[in-house]
Amino acid sequence: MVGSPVLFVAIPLLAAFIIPLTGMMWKNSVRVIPGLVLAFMFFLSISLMGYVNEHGTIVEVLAGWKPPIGINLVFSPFTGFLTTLMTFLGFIVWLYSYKFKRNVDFEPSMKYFMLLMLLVTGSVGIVLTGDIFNMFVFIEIVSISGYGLTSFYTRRDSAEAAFKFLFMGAIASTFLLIAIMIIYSQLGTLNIADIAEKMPMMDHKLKVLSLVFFILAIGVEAEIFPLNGWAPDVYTEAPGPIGAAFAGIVVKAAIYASVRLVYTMYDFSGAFDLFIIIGLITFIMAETTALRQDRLKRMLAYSSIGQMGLVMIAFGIGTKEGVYAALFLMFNHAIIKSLLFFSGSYLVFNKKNKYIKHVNGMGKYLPITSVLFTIGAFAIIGLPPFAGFWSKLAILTAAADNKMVVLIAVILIISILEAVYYLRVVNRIYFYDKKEKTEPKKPSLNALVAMISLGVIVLVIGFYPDLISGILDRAAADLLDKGNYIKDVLTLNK
Amino acid sequence: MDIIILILIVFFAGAVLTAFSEKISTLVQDILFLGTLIVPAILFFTGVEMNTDTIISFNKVPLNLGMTPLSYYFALIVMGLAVLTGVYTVGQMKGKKRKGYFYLNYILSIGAMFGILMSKDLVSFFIFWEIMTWASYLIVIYNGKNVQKIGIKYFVMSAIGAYAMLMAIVLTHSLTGSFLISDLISGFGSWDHGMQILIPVLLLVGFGVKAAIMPLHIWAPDAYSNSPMSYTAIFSGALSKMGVYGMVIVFLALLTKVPEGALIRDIVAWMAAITAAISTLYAIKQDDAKRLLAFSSIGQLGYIVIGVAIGTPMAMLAGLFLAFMHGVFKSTLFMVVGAVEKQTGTTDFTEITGLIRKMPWTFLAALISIIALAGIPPLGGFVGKWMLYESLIQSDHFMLVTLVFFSSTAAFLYCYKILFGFFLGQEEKEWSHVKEAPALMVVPMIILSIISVVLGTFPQLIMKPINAAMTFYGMPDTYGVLWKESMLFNKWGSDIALTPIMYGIMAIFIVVAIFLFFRNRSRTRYVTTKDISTSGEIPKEHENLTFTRGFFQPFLRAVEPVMRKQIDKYMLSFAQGIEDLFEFTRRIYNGNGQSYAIYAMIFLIILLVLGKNLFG
Amino acid sequence: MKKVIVLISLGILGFYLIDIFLGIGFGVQHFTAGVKDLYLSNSKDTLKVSNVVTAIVVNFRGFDTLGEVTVLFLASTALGGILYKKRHHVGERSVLFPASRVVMSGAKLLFPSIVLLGAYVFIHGHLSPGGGFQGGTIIATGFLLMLLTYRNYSVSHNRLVYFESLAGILFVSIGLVGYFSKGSFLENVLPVGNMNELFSGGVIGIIYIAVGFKVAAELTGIIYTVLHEKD
Amino acid sequence: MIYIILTLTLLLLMIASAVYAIWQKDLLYAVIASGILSLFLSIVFLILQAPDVALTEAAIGVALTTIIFIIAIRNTVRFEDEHDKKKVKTTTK
Amino acid sequence: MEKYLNILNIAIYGSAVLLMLIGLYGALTKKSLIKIVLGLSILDSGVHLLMIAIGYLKDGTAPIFSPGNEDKMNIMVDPIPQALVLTAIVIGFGVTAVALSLVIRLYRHHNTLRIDEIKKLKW
Repeated sequence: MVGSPVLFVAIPLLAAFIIPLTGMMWKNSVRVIPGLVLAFMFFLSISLMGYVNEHGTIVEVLAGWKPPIGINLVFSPFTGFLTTLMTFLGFIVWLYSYKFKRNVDFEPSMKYFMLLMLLVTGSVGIVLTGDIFNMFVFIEIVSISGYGLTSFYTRRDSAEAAFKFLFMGAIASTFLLIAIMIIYSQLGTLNIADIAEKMPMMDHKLKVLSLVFFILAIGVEAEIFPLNGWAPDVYTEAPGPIGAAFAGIVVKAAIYASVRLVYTMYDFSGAFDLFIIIGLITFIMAETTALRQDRLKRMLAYSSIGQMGLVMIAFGIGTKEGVYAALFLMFNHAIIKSLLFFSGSYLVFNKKNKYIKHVNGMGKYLPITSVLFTIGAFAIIGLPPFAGFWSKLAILTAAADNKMVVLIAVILIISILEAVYYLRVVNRIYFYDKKEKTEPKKPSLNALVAMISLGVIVLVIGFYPDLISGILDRAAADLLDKGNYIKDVLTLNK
Repeated sequence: MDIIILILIVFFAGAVLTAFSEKISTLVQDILFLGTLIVPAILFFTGVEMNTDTIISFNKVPLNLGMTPLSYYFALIVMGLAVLTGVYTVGQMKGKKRKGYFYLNYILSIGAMFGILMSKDLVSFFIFWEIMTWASYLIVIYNGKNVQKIGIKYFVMSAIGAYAMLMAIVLTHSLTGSFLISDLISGFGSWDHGMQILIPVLLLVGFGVKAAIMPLHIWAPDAYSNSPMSYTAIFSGALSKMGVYGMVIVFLALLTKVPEGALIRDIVAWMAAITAAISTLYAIKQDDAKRLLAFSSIGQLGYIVIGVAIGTPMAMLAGLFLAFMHGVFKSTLFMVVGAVEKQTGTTDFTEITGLIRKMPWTFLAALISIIALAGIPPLGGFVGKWMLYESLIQSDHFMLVTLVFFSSTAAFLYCYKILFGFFLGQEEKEWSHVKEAPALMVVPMIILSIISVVLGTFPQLIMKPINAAMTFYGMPDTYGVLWKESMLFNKWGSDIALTPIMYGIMAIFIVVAIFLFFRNRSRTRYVTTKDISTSGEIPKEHENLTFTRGFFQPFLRAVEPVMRKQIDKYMLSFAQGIEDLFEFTRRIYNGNGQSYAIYAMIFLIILLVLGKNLFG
Repeated sequence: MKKVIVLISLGILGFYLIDIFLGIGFGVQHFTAGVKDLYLSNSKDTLKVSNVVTAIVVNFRGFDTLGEVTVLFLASTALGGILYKKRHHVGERSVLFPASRVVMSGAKLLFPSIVLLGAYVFIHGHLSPGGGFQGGTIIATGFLLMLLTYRNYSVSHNRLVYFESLAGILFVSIGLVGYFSKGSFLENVLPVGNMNELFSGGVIGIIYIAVGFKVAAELTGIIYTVLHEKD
Repeated sequence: MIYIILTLTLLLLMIASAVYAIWQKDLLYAVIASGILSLFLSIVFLILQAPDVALTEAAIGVALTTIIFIIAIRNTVRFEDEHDKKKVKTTTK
Repeated sequence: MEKYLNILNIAIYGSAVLLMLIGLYGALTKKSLIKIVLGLSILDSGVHLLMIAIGYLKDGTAPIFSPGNEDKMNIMVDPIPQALVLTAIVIGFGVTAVALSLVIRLYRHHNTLRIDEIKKLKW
């Protein structure tokens, strides 16, 4: 083994504590170190993925106590896939924002990069941990870094967005604690695998109610319909790359948490239907709301929420194809939505309110950024040959195999709306005349590299989806194999 | 390497290269553009063999490519038109902005059409279909006029079609476990009854959008008239045929196996006939040549779809033959309009007159194509229409034949309008500087005109491929048997000659022409075209009083009740209503953080109360 | 209207919660094979730590504590970012009113003993109730007292950062030492000693001291930042 | 027995201070009430055999949280009904 | 004794739930941002009480070994909820501090604390 899953948490935290010290000596270190750490995490996850493919799931115990006593980290094909995705995106977000914050003072910029790093760390922690209370701690880490990052710009209405987020997050964490305590009071353990094994012993009523509290708590971060009021505000007011980080990293972690609950911890079959219902409502509400937005980032935010609804639907289908589709969709969404946020925030760079009309005629001034935005828009609509098509095909096939004809119809009808609002923006980029006098800001080199690498991934996956379908297949099989997860964790021979 | 893949690679690589070579020089770009169209055509005509399978497996879903006789026939249309229109395009696009953008999407759409025809499984079919859709979408908005309205309308309608198709595709996959078209066809007979209805209907909706059948046609007039004419030639000539191609498969291979097939056939045929009739009326009303031709295209596609939908061997033959002919003459006409637009800057009948001496070759091409379009012997259009009437009568669709005959006759009116509006009449000083279009534009038009003349006399040139295509899907050998039953057939064997009926029709046409000529002759007076004195009324300055304005006023007044109801408007107001609904629902996000928390509470309560029922 | 909805939904929620927890019952143990006994016995036998809560917080679930420390760290970081203004340390005071001489000297007198108490609490975290968090908080309240009493009392920002960072680094490093020498993050590397002695429990004491310093520095930092936020 | 009565009294006081904290329009009093709540809570924790938690709650809940609330009130307004400008003015300086 | 325990059962859980509901009520209906944060912190207190109550054992002792009671493991109250509450309290404090700093900034920006007037971001 080249590394260990614990380094995903230990190294960033060490770095976070070191950064204030090095920042006193060498100011640039506050930018460089988080990047190095994120790159390290990405390569670590890749090397661990290689190991996992050969030797099977890694279960890392902490403090030398085997589960269920100690906390453990699980790096399986499924969690490994998500970890790789998140750390990659984290690195890309860092790369994109490396110069983005040049004009900001030293201290806020230090905080920006530190919070970004810990946001990624917390999300990775949510995914890796095998203990529900530990998951709660990581959720709080993610939330608080989220509050800090959202309110980064002091001049905008960012505090309002952050407060809404905090309000929802605080209520959610309360109910998360209640749910954890209900489970603990019945089963006497906090380890997910142990809980999953003992779950049949639990009283049915308490099982249902604890799951309800869990859904409420995790649903806030996962942006499901009635709980996502904060999300568009946060995406709008946070710095551009942070929108990408939320869409690509935080929400993925929350979705992971809910999936882990339903697939591994609980043994309800009805929970899958609930996933479909919630996902469908989220999808419909978000996409229809996005249709009438006049601010670019807000539109992207609603679109992101809608896509997450689609992911929930795919997970709710519950078959291997469904999980495969959901994972594919998560991957695509992470890449494409980041691309859209990145290029979109340059298209409306110097504008205060970032209205959609500000992109008018940008095709002429920012050709590469515009093309990348267009590729992203086409991909997220699901037009072949871009990456989004394959995931859409996968989810529809999975739904069709379960004879969910109405579901397919609804997804497709709503997809048309999605196409409409994205194409409206694309049309504006190329076929409207720019009215404002202000010169658009050219993307700096690092931002351009970040965007182009995302665009290339979109194209490559579009033309050659086999590149990741093997990984996704293994991940899907891993998620569905509940017995194996329990066995891996509880019969640990270290 | 397999030749089909090679062709596709040439298309897609050529498209990208062409787009980026704009920076180098326009000449290089033009050459690359033509090369990208011609090389695949050569490769196609020389190298592609029937019924060879090529499998590209870069996904869990492998893509199967290969050619069937039917796709060969349609590929003939696409590749031929692509080359000819390509030459024309180079002439027309000279000195225009965004050439790279235009060429890129042009080649992409041609390549995608080729891909559609070569697809043996539904996924690759859909992929190429969507590439074709967005490439053509990008061209529709190329002019930058009304992009939000026209472009989005086109895309939404296309998306409705494409997603209906996608739904059919995934349902097929759930039933057969594979995406192959051959598996769909072979397994179709054994499915449960609901699916046997649902899947063909969904597919027909998908194809119907591209073939512009009645309730789904609303994108077509705007999209056709808004894109550059050199692309509209492809749009109407080849791209819309993709819908016909799909319909042929559905009608030939699927609907023959279900009892409700006949009903669906009749419904589609009737919808197509109504499309033909109404769009002909609309075409008559237009004052803009582009829109006129757009409506005319929709009408003509209606005939083709009637033939395909009726589905008797003769009707199918007629439909497919008309598909080819329509590709030929409608492309020519769009090219003509494009040439006129290029030379004069407008396509409004009320602006232009008397170009006959300025643009004689263009006029010739227009004349021949219009004769073909109107279905006047001895040109190709006549053969197709005749067979259509014959097959309709043979299969007892008398009402249909009446309707088709009515619209076909009415089509004379707009044909006349094109010819008269642009070319005949007096020369205006305003247009005295106009010259003949450049050779690059004229030559393709003339070639296409020659093709439509030749096909009028020797239709068997393309009857053979059609016949092969139809027998491939299990139809009887029409060429050998049915062709002989047609009244068009004569004793000189396979060569067609004009039977007395044809002569009769021709005579009638000549009489009408002479009558019109004399009627106009008697009024001849030397005034400028924009000066007509009405009885006692003094025209105001700004009123356009060209004589071509309100050309067929009495006729239009007679048919006005039919035309007053516009599906277009209903659909747009429906869309508007939906958007207003969304405007209302999005107020749930009222900006107050506390309300969001209350939503969360309500959500929690709902889950708590329903929890026991939700999780069994 | 809003209040009615809220009251109704809270009523239903309360009903369900009461229902759940009365069902769970009070003062009885509901599970048979839980981890409680394992924690108790391991704490006594393996770690030799008297205060089981400390053993859990620092060792069995030490990872949580690391996260918790990070949360505080993040809170102080985020707070600094939220209230950041360019003219940051330009002596702005927001004391409620000038303290009287009695209070001043009382505070001066109390401050060392408060800090001492805090240090005692976190050093003896594994023996008696209390630990790093409690001790750190107590120290922070000591600083709070000084900040409130003396108008010009200032805490060196850099010194806080040093304490905070070094304590954090110490925590993670102990964890990494465990990882590299014993193969498991945060695993005890020191001899555990005897029950009820100061030097027992291996690294637990060291970690709790680090936590104590860190918490003290962070909380002081938070208070300092908020207190000086006045425009 | 005495413990039970003591506990019940504490719980009652806790609820009362919570209600007072929510009901009181003067935020300063409300915050102090919530501090008192925390104090009672920490005693309840002690009764429930959780000395560690009691200590933490006493230090954080009673002292720090209250102080931070008070500082926040100093920086904003003291009364819930802030439109009563007179009250605001008299209390801020 | 059983009866009293029953009373305590209802009383402790009841008051914990009541605390939560009072806190939630404040957070959901009060207009002042500070009141909302206060409500959230009362909500937190309620949950903490709930958690400790779950870990309580009748006639239990605190989970601290002292020289006298090293073998009284089975009458010790459950230490795990205590550890969790310890963590939760600290986290709750962090969240409250961030919330209050946000409140201060919101006041600076909007010059009001009424949550229904701070809604520039909507729809």
